[in-house]
Amino acid sequence: MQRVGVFICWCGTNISSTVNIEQVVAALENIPGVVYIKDYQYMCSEIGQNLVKDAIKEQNINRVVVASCSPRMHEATFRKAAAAAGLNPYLVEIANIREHCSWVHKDKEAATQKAISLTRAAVAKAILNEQLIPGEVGVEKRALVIGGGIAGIQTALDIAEAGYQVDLVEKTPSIGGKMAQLDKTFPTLDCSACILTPKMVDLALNSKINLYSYSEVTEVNGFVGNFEVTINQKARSIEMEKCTGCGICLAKCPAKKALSEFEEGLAKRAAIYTPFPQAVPNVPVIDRETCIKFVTGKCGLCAKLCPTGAIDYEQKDQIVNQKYGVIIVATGYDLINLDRFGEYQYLDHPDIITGLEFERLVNAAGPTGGKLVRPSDQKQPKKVVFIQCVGSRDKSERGKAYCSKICCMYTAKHAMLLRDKYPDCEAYVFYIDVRTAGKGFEEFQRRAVENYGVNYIKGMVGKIFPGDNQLQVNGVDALSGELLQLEADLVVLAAATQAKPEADEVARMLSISIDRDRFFTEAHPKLRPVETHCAGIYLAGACQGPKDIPETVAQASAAATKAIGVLSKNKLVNNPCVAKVEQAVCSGCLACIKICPYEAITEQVIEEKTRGKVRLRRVAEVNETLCQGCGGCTVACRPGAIDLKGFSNQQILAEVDAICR
Amino acid sequence: MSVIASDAVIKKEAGFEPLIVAFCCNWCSYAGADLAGTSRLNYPANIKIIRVPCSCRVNANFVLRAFQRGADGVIIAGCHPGDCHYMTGNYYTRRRMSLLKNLLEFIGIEEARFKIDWISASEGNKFAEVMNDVLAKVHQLGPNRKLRDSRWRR
Amino acid sequence: MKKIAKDRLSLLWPRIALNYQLFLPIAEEKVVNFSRWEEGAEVDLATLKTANSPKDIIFPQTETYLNFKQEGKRLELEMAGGRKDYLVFGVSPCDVASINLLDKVFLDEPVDQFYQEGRQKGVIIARACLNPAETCFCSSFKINPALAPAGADIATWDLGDSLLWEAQSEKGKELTADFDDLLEEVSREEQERLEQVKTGIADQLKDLPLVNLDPDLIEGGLNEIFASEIWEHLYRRCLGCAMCTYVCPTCHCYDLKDYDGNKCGERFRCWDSCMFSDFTMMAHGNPRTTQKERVRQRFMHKLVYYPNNYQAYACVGCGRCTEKCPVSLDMVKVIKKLGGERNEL
Amino acid sequence: MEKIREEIKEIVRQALASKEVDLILAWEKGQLWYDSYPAFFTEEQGVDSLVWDQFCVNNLSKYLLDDGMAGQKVGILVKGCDTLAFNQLVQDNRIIRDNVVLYGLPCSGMIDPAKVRREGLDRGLIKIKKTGDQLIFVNKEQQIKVLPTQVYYDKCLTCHYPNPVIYDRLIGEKVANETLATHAGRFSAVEELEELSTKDRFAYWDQQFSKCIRCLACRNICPACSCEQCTFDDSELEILGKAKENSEDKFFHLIRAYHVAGRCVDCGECSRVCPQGIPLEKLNRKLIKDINELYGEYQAGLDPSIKGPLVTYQLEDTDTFTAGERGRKQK
Repeated sequence: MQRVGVFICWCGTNISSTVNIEQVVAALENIPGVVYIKDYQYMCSEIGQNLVKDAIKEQNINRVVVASCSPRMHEATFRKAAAAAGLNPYLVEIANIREHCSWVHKDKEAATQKAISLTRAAVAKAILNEQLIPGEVGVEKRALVIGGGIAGIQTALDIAEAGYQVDLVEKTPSIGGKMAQLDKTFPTLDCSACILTPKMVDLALNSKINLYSYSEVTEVNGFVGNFEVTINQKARSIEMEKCTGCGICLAKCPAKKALSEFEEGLAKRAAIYTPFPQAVPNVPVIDRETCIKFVTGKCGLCAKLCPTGAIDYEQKDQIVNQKYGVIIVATGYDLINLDRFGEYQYLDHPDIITGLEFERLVNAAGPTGGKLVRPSDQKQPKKVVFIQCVGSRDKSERGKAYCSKICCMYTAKHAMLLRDKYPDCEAYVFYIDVRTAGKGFEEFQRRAVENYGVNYIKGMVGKIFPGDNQLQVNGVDALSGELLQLEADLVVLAAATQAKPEADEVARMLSISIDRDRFFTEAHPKLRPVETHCAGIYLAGACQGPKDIPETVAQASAAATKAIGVLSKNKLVNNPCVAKVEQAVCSGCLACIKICPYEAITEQVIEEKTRGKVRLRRVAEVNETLCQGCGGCTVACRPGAIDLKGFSNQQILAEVDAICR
Repeated sequence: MSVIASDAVIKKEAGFEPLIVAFCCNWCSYAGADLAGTSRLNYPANIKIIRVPCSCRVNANFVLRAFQRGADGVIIAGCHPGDCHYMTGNYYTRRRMSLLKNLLEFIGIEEARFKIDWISASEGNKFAEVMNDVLAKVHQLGPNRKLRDSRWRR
Repeated sequence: MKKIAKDRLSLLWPRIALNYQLFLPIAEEKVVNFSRWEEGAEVDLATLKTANSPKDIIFPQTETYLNFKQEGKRLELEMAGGRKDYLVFGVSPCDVASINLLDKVFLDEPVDQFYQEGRQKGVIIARACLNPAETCFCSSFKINPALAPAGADIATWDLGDSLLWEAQSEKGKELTADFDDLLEEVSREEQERLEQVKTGIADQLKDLPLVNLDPDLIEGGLNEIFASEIWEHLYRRCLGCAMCTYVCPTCHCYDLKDYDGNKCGERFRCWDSCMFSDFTMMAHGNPRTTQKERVRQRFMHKLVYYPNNYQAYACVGCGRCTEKCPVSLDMVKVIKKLGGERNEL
Repeated sequence: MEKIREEIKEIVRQALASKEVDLILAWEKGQLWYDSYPAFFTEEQGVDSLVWDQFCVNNLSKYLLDDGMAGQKVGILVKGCDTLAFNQLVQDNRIIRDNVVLYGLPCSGMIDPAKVRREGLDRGLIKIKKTGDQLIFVNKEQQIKVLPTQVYYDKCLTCHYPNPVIYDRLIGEKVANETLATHAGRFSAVEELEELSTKDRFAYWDQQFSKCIRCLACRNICPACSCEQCTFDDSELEILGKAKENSEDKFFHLIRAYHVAGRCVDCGECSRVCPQGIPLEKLNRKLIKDINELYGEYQAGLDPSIKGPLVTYQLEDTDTFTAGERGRKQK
């Protein structure tokens, strides 16, 4: 006999101000099976949890229903409490009377009735709940980090530090990411490369870390503890082991027409190249599209010159299959394409550049050796206009509705650097708002204004007209309403950040979700910011949303910690809410096998005796460690031979009935 | 038929409070509903949510049972195609429920009573919008008598 | 004996409907069945063999036993019943005979209250069968299609432009008196025509393909028939559907179920079929585990068990199973296989 | 047909005598002119009663599920529509193809006794002859020429597969696919209903479903309804009650049709056996039509190696609830 105890949480006044708790209690008293009802201000508190535990022990209840916040919030809490009191945790059900009730309804009576209804449904379901015992599965003690920017580097280092094997997969020839391209970092103005490159070297030297540069993840199967991953190591055309990184080939390569990706197209590079001098690994790559040998079949100069014979034109892509316990996604971000922002003339004029290009132009290792000159005529500019929010906070289709978060600060940094190096050069910044939330950020920006004389203009630029020698920037000062015309030598656009174009593909491959801006979605915006909804897959850095470096590093370390948490276990418990087959009813049509995304269902031949005759019958069988509990098979199964534990046909029908009462 | 004749009368019935049963997938739409909650968006209390792991867990039986038990509208909400937590679940939902929806329409059930939509965890707004929209339409249609069990009282 | 002109039937129906729920053979989408008459209904008195027998008017497919109301954990019970007066017009002689067979079961001790009430509240007006179909074999069960068996309150004969009308019971007489203004006296000439028609039917019967069927010729007792080999061959094509039992005017098995209708509910009985695998399901399963046993049960019941109890076959030869069974596993086949057929002379 | 009948009998006799098969599923003639019903032949001597005429409408494939046949080699006579059903059962893993010998019979259509009666052709009927594209009904007094379209089952008039799509041995000549050229009208009845208002469509179906007596003949005859235990018979779940109640009737018919979606071979047996004349094929065809329009032409039972439309998907699949006007696919 099921004895249900119902625990109603007030959630302070979050629930109780809209839902009449007394009325709910009174209504529940009439529900058959409910033998104990208790309400309390904060059921999730220790006292509240004790109420549940005590009732299990003293009231002899064997089903627990908690009417409170979303099960996504505290289901685990109450399951744990029940387990502590000796009740199987899967005999607990949650009625969501906060997010789905008190917070969304204003009418007290209606909300109260709905709370009763939702709780009644939870009781109906709980009565049919069965004890579930999670299965166990081993953990592959190796982590995969996708992306070799600062996020990926930090994560890999932290996991390796904890003693676990890490494979880092980086798409480009070198790790380093966007941070390697930066000149100085705000708000301390320390040199980006100076703080990044030691980490890159650490990573390269770490025996626990295996770097797959110039490689891509192409397939991911499996589940937490046991991901099966396929990595494609693209043909570098160089034998990594033989290359000493002497650089002769780079210098002598006759094909020097390709634009350097690292220099944001502001310089040329050879067909055989390392993206930048401090690249890790310091092994070049042959760009087969521009290499004369590959295009015409003639040349082969690098092979002739290479002192160690490391050049291999025949090299093929290599497929690596590896198992991992956890995966950290750190694929980073991009700047938006500015082709739809015609008013800024970015595509048409060389002296209109992005913030990232500016970084290269002022970088001592950059194409100009750190001398700020106009790309058009190599002259030093006298007046530079910075335009913020190019595409950010822009609800139109071409832009992004969100704030890119880093632009206010880097623009202040750019202006400050400019004024510091070239005091005779004027700096103007057009902004919508200046957002400087962060430690030392406000002070930094104020310094730019107050100490460095950067002119901040609240307002947007309407259009830029390229003149003979200068750029005419037409804007509005929103404070005075005045129309402004500035003759600038150089314009720097703070282009919005955006998710990587391949984010969709990565999300699909990993079965994690992306939000409407195609950033990866965390499991909970506040409480589980580095986890995804897919157990064992974590997020680090700007692939989850715009971030500055310290935030990225913090998240990377957090993700690493989460990953270490999994790797440190010998066994993981499975979600026991998995499919099961009642073989006597199974017809063996195996529609379930056809639709199962996890290959968790297999075919089995059973012997069955009917009326003296033995017949062999084909039936389905579920591998509980592979099944993730989506329940798709249960619907493909017409007779209902395959059912989902924890969300059984009977349970859901009981909920429907109860809700309709 | 008597059922239809009475429909017009019922529409004018005072105080008609529609009951809408919404099946929401745990990972996107249920979370979207949670977000609607945390964002304090408003939608009517007539909508009651049943949590399922994935929209592909929703059996045609469940939908019809809800109608039999007097639900005036049924909603299935899942992750957007491509975003399924279980990779492919909602692709099956899409086919299955496309057919079911058409079949119900074919036997003369008003189209607006059965809504399927994709609502992600970040679309708290959309969740509230869809709920409000369905409710408004169902309100206009009046109570479901066509599929409701004549013996069921609410 | 009286008569009513066919063109006055349209006056008769609303008159009956004033005091009775009136059931008539009504065509809907090409299928003729006994349905509640409403103004404008397409009454079809020409179709003699309705798809379903009128059984479900007297013994409804679903019938409430008791209603319950729930308030909190309190349950209130209330017996159902209180059937309205009803009248079935146009019942064929075979179907009237079948009602007599149902009476034996339900009105025997212990009396089935609901059935009894249903019978008391009902008036049966028979319509002689002047055009038996090729699937008919009522004569094999000693039913004369030209006459209305006892049990019909009024007998009628269709003479083309009018229906001859004769009360056969007290209820019938009262009704006849009620409708006196619509009825007319029958002329001698019409009486004669009726006699001719009756003889005509007897002649027609001789030509029917199934006329030689005679269950009395079946040899052997219960045990022999039960053990007969014919079942092994017969059952295999059975689909296990309930069509034969549901269109059969004499099948009368039912199940009891509860329906929880929220705050209220009911216990009801509903037809059940021995053809179903879950028929008489008990804790250990169905006592008849194979379709062979189920098929045998049905025919044994009709031809052996029921006659042993009530001295009559539980079949009236209406031929519905013969016409409808999707695999032609019908009474005719069984009787023949059991030797119940006169050799043609 | 008589000639072929004798040929069939000879083949069946030989197959049984040579033990090529243990059992042959065919038809036998009953007491009435239209009465050709399924029969199981195990002995050579019994084959005399085997019949092949224009009333052999029953599809025999589902009998292959009979437990009694386990371990036996079974022969079966199959028409075009029957072979689709056979393939569907193979696809659903309910039959092992290699245990069955298929004797294919081209079929130009089967005669609906109800139509014969409606035309009054049954009175004193002695026999039915077929000459060219006409049927001749012979009774005591006269010979009446009739066009097949007047008396054939509706389902035969829209038949796509008069010839078996799979067989081990074909008996008789293949018939031209165009013999029953009206098959373009396969979905016309569905379209007619689609054109109605929601209200009228409901009125139509409400009336149809209310006729149902829940005898389950439609389910039990259906070759796509091959489950070990039907969900309607699941006494624990009890999704369908036993009461004769309008919503229960609708529930039954909707789920029945929905459960065979993507697997219904459109053999029309459900409608044929319905004692109440409920046009169940319209529900099935609505689903077939939608599947064809939304997810590409698909004929269940044509090729058992192809995945059915409800156990597969395409990334770019359309739906009926988010796109286009009233959620319909835009053409």
